Amino acid sequence: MRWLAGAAVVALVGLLALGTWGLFPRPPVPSWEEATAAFGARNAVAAIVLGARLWDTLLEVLVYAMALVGVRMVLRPLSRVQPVPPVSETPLLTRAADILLGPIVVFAIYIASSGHLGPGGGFPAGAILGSGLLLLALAKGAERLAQELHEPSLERVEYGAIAALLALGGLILVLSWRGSWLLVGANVLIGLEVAIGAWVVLHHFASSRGEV
Amino acid sequence: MEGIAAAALGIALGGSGLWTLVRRRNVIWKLLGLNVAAGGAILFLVAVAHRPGARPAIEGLGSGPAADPLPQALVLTAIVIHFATLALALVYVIFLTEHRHTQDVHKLEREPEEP
Amino acid sequence: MATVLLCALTLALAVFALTRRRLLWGVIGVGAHSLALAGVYLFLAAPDVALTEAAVGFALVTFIYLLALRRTGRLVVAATEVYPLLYQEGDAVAGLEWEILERFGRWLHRDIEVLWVARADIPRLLAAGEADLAAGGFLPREGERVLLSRPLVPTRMIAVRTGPGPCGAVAGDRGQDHLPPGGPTYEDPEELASALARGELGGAVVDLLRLREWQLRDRVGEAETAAVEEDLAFRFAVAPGEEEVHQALEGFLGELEASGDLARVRERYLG
Amino acid sequence: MNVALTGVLTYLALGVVGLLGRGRLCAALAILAGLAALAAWAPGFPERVMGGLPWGVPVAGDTLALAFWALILFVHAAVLWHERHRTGAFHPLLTLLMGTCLGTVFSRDLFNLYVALELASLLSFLLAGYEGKARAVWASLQYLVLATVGMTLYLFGLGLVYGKLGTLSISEIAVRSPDLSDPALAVGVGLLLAGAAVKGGLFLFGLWLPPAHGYAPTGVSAVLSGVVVKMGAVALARLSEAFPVGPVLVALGILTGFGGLLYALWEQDIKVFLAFHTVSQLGYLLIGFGLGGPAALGAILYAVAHGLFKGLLFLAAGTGIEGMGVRSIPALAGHLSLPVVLGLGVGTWAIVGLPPLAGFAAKGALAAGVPSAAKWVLFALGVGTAASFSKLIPLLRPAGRQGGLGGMGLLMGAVVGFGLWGLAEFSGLMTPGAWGEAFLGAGAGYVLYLAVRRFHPRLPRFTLDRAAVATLLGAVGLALGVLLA
Repeated sequence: MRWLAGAAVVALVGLLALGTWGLFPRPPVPSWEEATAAFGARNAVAAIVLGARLWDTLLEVLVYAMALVGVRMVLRPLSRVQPVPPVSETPLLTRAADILLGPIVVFAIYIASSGHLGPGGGFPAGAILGSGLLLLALAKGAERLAQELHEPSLERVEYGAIAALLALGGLILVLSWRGSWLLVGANVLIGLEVAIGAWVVLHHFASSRGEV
Repeated sequence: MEGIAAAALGIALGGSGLWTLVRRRNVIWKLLGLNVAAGGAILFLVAVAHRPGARPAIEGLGSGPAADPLPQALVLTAIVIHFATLALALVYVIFLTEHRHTQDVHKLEREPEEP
Repeated sequence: MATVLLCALTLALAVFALTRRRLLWGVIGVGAHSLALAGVYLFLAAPDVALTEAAVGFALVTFIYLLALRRTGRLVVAATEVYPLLYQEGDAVAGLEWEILERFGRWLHRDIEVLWVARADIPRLLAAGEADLAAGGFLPREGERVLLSRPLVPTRMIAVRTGPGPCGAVAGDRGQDHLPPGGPTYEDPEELASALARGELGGAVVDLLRLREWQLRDRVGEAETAAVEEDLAFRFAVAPGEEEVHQALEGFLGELEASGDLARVRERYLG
Repeated sequence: MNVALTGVLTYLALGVVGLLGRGRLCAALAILAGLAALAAWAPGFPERVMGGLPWGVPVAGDTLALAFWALILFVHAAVLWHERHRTGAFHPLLTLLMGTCLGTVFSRDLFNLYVALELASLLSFLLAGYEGKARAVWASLQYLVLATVGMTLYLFGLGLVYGKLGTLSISEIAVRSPDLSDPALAVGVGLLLAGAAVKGGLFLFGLWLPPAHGYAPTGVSAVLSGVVVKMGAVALARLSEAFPVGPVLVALGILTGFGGLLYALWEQDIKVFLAFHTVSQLGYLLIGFGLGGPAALGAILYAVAHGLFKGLLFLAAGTGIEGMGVRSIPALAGHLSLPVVLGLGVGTWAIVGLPPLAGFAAKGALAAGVPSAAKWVLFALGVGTAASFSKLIPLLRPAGRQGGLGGMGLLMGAVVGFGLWGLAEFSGLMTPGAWGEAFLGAGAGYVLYLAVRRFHPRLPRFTLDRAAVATLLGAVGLALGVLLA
């Protein structure tokens, strides 16, 4: 078994190296500026993710949302009844979280809304916002934060964001609407969805823990 | 040069991750190995998109030839999909640890007591 | 060139992470690897990918791994063998302490993994976070910073005399403190026992349980216990940073003692 | 294109809205919307690039898409009816899954296929683990690990293929008639095939499939085996349209067909048995898709027919298990109610390929399109099918008539209707030769069953480690196969 596994991995790496050998040097990239401008973007990656291949992105957002459904479905019954105390009560962490949260939110909004112009986009924005929420949760205690962020309404916002994204997909893909406001809208919706999702995952992972 | 180095790194990461996957017995170790392997595959795609001396595919950012934007866009999708799968897998690991009290693949593979 | 160096660093971090024994270090290593990977993307003219990798691949993935570990992580126990507290039976582990550890693991919803190591290595493993607990024939010495659980099995250090010659002890063991100057030390209790059996030594400073084990297996013949050195007890030792585990262990052992299970287990193994 | 896309988007949106409440109503509305969309684009539509050039996703409404849309909507309706008592997230998730499948079958883009397959499998495993049993969750986890291996392989392959050809569109690749003697392309195509094979649950690649399908809730098993597994086969079919890998696909099909049968022959857990059988039936599809032309059309028909009768069999078996509380075939014998027995009987009759039901028509259509050497392989597979299904004969003795048919009635009607339509459509089926061959195969299968039932060989169990190594070795084998072929 050990030899077989080793042989499989080595053979795979060898084949990949053999294949890669034929790829270089790389041919030049065809020009893309016109196509990008047609979508109202300057960042070609954003034009693809939110425009030409919005269909892939919609499916990907659904993958993400379904993973969240799974997290909720499996972890909710496992959640402990007793509240989980904050990791640390030190005022320093609380202060730091309070001070940092503002810039984090601003940065996330900036990244989401300018993703079609420069590097950025909804996914990193949402992930950054979600991580900021985790920071806050560490300082304040996950349960207290969870009470402040009412989960059922979060869930409604999340599904609403996905439905809106699907509608936006209809506008862009079926009716061929173009314009930078569509891209900003898509990025903000994706960012919202991802941030809520990141928070849900982290919160459920953190609060449904065992005795230690 | 950079492209070849990155492609080689991607392949090496793929190999070491898959090796971890097949050799470790703990499920979380396996997932870590997969994490590294998937990262290698993603890096490989970005390496394919790269051109020597290329600038990012953003209009008005630098001059000269740009990198191919399509694989980069695909990679964004792949990263998120991988994260979602991983989160779900870890949730299942938590569930199994709770119900079967182990993360060892060999122990998990024995039939559970419950029907 | 910078790209190539960064690639090498990324690979080194990945290999470092995947070859650790402790999962926590693996997760931290993979996190660092992801961050380096984001740097590689930046050099490959893919700023979007770099940003996403840093935010999702590094931050979120590391967070959920750490949270999952906190939820499910295994307890690593560094131990030396001593019958009947903790010993190997074929591939499996058995003994009084093992029975308690197994129940503790179930109570915590954690897997228990035993690392069999030399006595002298245990403090280093605990301090480096490579192990959470120490068990088996581990009797902490002065100056070793560990959190001790309540006593499980009383014992004492004794000096055994079998004939003329120097007195030996296990390296790093409590017995070393009572060794006359110049006495040889051995990595492994087994080596000490063989040296004693070969007649290289005239005696040893060990704990009572070890002596009983040797006598049961006929490793020492005509032994005189020369002097009672010190009264002690076998107990679990928790790594200095793991207050949570220590509290949980104390709570668990308290429950076990109150329900009488601890006494029953002790009865079964020690008679 | 626009109508079909709107249909899929509506389906998905109704699934998401259903998660907030009224899941069953949303599912019913989604089916209606899907039917309306299907009726609107019915004869098919030519390939169009969704999202526009140069980066858009090409889609086309070809025969394959048309047939699968009909199958998906029908099976969804039957399962919705059968599982109408379920509340919560069940029906919305099912709606999303079916919507994803609708989107998968018209996609003609390598990366889009991968994303769609990923979503479909994630949803199927949420549904499989829906009841929260440790065994189903372990099966799902195994699957997730193997699927991620498949995804990694697929992405490496995608990098190689895209790096070489600079496009992901299946039609465009086909137009360029790629040369597979180039190692970069050959390895890339091999890895793409391996990734799709993992998703499709082929033998040696998808050993996650039998436990995962076997331990899922009743309606979910029916949908998974009937529809979702075939998405992997669809992806393989698309790959074979793009690259000249027909022979590799046929070899894979033969391996899958006989490998699945080998395990099905002695399996005693009824649902795991049916799941292994699904693996073996994928062999038919791959052989058909690999040979192409009329055989591919036969494979599409067989996919639809199999979706109907395997769905029926799973619904019947699941209803029987729920009523009895046991899963093994001998323990179930003589305790099943009349509707269950009827469902099992019709399903078995159809899957063995006896006239005049759907299996006969579809197998006939497939056999008509293949060369004579392949006919013998198909005949042998049919004999094996009959042999393994002979195990179910003791179950066909009803012990009462309580309970209704539920969704089984719908599927039963479809199995009969499809069969009669096939008899009318394909003139070659109304001959004594064809009928005789069908009964001869079934008889030979029964004799084979009598011969082998006393043996209890210890087949190797596929643990997670073994399955992972098998997948990696399979990928290496496929890459080498494409390289050397």
